[in-house]
Amino acid sequence: MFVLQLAVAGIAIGSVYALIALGIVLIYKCSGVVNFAQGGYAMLGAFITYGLTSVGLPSVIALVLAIAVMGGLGALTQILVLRPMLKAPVVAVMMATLGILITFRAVCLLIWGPDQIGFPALFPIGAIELSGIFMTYNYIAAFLLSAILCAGFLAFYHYTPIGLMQRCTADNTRAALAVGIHVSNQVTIAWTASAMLAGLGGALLASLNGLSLGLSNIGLVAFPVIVLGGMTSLPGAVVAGLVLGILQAVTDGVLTPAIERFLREHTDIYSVGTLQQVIPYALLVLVLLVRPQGIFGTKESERV
Amino acid sequence: MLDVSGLSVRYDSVIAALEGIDFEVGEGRIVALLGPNGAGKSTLLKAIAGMLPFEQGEIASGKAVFDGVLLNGKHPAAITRSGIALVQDGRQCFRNLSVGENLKAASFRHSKGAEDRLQLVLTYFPILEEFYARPAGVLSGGQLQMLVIGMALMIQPRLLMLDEPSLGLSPVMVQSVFEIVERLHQDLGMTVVVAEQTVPRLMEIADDVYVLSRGHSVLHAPPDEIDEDRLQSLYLS
Amino acid sequence: MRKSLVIAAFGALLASPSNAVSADINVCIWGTITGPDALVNGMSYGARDYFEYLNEAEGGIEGHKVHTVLLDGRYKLDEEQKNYRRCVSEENAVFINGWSTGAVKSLRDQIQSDAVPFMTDSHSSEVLDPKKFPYIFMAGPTYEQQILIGLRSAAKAGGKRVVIMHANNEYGRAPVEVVRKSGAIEEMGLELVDQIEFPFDTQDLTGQILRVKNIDPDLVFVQASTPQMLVVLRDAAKVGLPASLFMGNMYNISPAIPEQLGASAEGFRSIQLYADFGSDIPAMKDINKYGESNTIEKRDTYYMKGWYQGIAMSTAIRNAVKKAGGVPDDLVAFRNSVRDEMENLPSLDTGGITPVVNYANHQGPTQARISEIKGGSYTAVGEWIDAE
Amino acid sequence: MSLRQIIILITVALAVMVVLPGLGRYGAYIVYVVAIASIGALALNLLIGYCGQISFCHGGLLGVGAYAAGNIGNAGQDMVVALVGAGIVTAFVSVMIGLPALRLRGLYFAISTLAAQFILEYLFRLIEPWTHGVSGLLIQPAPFFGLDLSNDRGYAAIAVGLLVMSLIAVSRLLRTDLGRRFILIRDSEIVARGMGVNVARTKLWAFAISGFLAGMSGGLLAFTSRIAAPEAFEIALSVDYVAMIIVGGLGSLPGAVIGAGFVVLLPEVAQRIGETFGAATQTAALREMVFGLLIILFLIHEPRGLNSLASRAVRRLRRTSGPLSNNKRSSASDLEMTQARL
Repeated sequence: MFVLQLAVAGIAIGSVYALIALGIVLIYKCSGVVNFAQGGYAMLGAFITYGLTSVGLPSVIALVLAIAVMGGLGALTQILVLRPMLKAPVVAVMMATLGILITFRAVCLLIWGPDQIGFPALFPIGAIELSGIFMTYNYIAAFLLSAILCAGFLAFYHYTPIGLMQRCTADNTRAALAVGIHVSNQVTIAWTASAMLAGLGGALLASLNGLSLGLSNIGLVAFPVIVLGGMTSLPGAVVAGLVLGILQAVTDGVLTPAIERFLREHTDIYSVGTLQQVIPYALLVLVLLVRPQGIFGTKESERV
Repeated sequence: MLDVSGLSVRYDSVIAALEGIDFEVGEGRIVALLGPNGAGKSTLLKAIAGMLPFEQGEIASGKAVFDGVLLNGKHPAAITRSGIALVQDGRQCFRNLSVGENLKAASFRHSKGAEDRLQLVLTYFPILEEFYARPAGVLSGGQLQMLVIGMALMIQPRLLMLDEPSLGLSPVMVQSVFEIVERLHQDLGMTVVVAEQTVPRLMEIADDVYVLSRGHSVLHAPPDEIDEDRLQSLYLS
Repeated sequence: MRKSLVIAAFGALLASPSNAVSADINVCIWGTITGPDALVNGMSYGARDYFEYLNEAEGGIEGHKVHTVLLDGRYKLDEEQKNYRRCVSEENAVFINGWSTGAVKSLRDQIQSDAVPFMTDSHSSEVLDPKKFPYIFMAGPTYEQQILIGLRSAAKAGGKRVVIMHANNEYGRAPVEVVRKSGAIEEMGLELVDQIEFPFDTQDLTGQILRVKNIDPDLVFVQASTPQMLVVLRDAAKVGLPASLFMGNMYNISPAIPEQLGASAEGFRSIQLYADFGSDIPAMKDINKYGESNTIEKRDTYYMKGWYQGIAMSTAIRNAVKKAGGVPDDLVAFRNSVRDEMENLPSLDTGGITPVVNYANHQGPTQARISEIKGGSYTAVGEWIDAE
Repeated sequence: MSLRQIIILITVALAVMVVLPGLGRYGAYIVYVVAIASIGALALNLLIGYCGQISFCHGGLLGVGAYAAGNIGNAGQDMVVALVGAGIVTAFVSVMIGLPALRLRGLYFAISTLAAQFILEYLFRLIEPWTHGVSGLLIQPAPFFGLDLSNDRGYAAIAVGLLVMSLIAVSRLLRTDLGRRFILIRDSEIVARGMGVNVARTKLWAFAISGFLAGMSGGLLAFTSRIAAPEAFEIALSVDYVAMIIVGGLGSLPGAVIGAGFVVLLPEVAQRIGETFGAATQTAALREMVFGLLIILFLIHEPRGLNSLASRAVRRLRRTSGPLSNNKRSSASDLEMTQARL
């Protein structure tokens, strides 16, 4: 029962991880760029939603508008920052996305201040109790929305012409160019979609967890997710997101107390600290060493 | 039809890959572009197709004109749309996508009559129909070559450029590739440029031969004036 | 060449305007203006505003304008170290007011050797020692004392099993460890059934809260700042634990808690050391007067704390100026004299923000009371309890 | 680095030392903070800029150095012993972190260092006997070669001296076979392997040497701040260091110093400018924004970093001032030039 309750919490958070990670994978597949700013897009999406509700818009309209704004912003960053950096070394591109993250945080700090903000309720407040397991409407909504979005997005990616062009671009840039696909436009589309996913994920997360600048840290949590899933696998990101959400909840609720109980009985050590913060990364190292391409990823060969 | 004059290409702004190339392709002809490895054949084709900027290359001087339209500085997508298809070396296709999706992707920019062209491609290459729903990655080298030529046909080109199509293929496969080139030329009246290192079979079908060496154009002649020995001496010059 | 750029930049930095010269009395404050615990930064603004208020209402201290500098330590150790050096050697501050437990601990020896009076916003027992750290002053009971006050109230209410949750930083873990190892919990007849650490920049504590739920204790004392308390209470509500189970310390009296959590904050208790903003006390009149022509950044109990710290610091400075018959030219002598006067503050009237205090113990007020959220606002339950 | 350049470097360093007594404590503090960061940036540049191994755990490594130096110093050893000890310990940890690099490449390795960073942060908080957990390890001042230099000016002198030594040492190293092998691996591991380079061993050497320098830098940081605490070595610090070497110039020795100066001083300058008008929150936001935007702008417009910008400016000056100029050099040969200069 207890574990089930943990799993419910883990799945809710994990499904949001999946949304955020999807965006990172999408960009990486398409352009080989690792977007460290994804957490920043999530944070900004949540703040814009909040800002729009605070001027009086109903929360659903605010959310839709915010996602649209995020899409535009995603396209804009790709055009203004990433396009001119086509020939830059990988690490410079990584750093540029970190620069975007820093800038976004500063913008939010300037407009909304450093304090934690109560996020408007996107969903009704309250919970269903199912034989002792509490499921808040927030959890249910976040999970359902993430699930629908992930599924919808994957369907879009596999069954529409734009999806096909995205997959072509991700598969082989040279061939895509040769058949007349405007590759850099496809990359812009990937950034747009990715920023929209992040914005929505951010708003969902804020409705679960409240809103502050700390929300941007979700981007770092997403990295173990995408590596575990395989950098290039979208379904992998979804599965890994859920697994990681559950794993963190179980670490907090079961693993840490069990270890600490054991240590307190048998040694002088009293606490193992915040174990859940390293569990994803420890797992990441293990997976990388055993299967560098991730669980669902395909092997890439190094180009000479 | 295609008129390249005084074309020079640099990579990374410093390395000169082509110097002052003149290259002309008349409507309905098959032109052989010969030269040893590294002579600049691929670079010339890429320059025409607008692919250079994606490989740190740029046209330093000279121009390429197709049907009176300047190609310099145009995006590959636009050049493709104007009727030039380049089949790149290394059989560039989407290996994680199905054969059908590969062909579909190639017709995005030319959706009119795509169905008919697809039927045409499948008649030319029955093997593609057989593997239609399988990922392109499972195809053999020869089959892949069929696929990429098929993809090029989906673009509905008036000028088809093939970059070393025979590389790494068995002699039988090479034979059938050139048969197809000939059929395309005969059935559809397509203008074709084929870049190769040395292929006697190509000499039989070509109308015109250009030889490149170390980035320079060293010979332009009808095929009957060229034999193996002359080529060897040109390559070594 | 390589160095000249750096030197040029750094020359520009040194040449940038420093207003320290024109003022007679310099006071330097650093807090978390931006950073993870910015929610309680009212105390930095409060202290600065009190000195500004003195300048406006009384023309400064004994006719000398006070120049206050407010810096942002961002809750980052290196930033706070830098701020300290700027305060002590560049701004020539006669009194410094600094923020985090970690920074004050790392600076405690330097404060000693620099001989500069220092008001710490941290209430860690490890920086309070009139003998070892004669220049460091505090504004109330230590965190350890606050934990004991909280636990005692649980014992009185007939509770037995308690859990302590804390953040994974100096402020969070250290006081809890001191209390646990002291054995004071058992002396009260309580049992510490679990001690749970969580990340300071946490966004989600569902797992930890479920761990608490599994244990089913009589009280959960949380040693954290308001942003984390928001997470704790919110996640408690998610899994059906009442806010009345939880108790926080002095840094959890924030209007943000009832505002953001609404009904699920009802019954939450925390330790109150200073009067609420807007209480009916003499100091509030001064604050309102100051607020007429200035913005008051935060309207909460921490602003009151800052205001009170301003009163204490300025009184010591005033006494030192009076004694010397003017601002001494020698900064070292001035600082030492301020320190002495601080220690000898006779029953200081804090305008009702705290009971009357004296600073012989370097701690100021030692009284606290428990405040509970009732009907959306904090209400005092019970009388002032002396921490000792 | 030519003899002439070494002489210039030492002269500049001596000049800084001569100026030091005239600086306030705050000024001296700024000098040594920049110098210490420069040593750290140099270490990271060796790894990323010269050997091509992207690392996001440099902050954690500095932490290892800080704790190691603190513990050795607190045991009553001379600061020199502590710094060398810290270097050795950190080199060892760095090699451990580098082990996955034998199997992982590029991005995947970069992400594994991200993991290393978080694991180190966690360990700093956990291993109380060595780190004093969240409280941080308080560090007693230690003599330097028996001298008492435990004040801000003394630290500045030590830091600048060590920086000069590190610069010279690294520039010498890059001229050895090992140094050339680093660059080969950066340019292409496959080609390097084809040329008979033992890639695994060479990479581990890069991690060891980089780790040694990082350890010294962290050790100095510990002595100057008198504490080694986990919050000081978080991921944000790693990001700052990557920013330093990229802004300064990947694979450039002067770039490490310039980048460190830029990243350390820019927020401070922005802060001072902000203080003259804005409220504190706006100042802080503005300062972050300037930092973020400048990084992006630099990366777009000057991907080779400030060092390249500076050397081009110098060349332009020379060109206008005398016949020594070489007009034929196109801007494209900058990269070769910077490499030739080293």
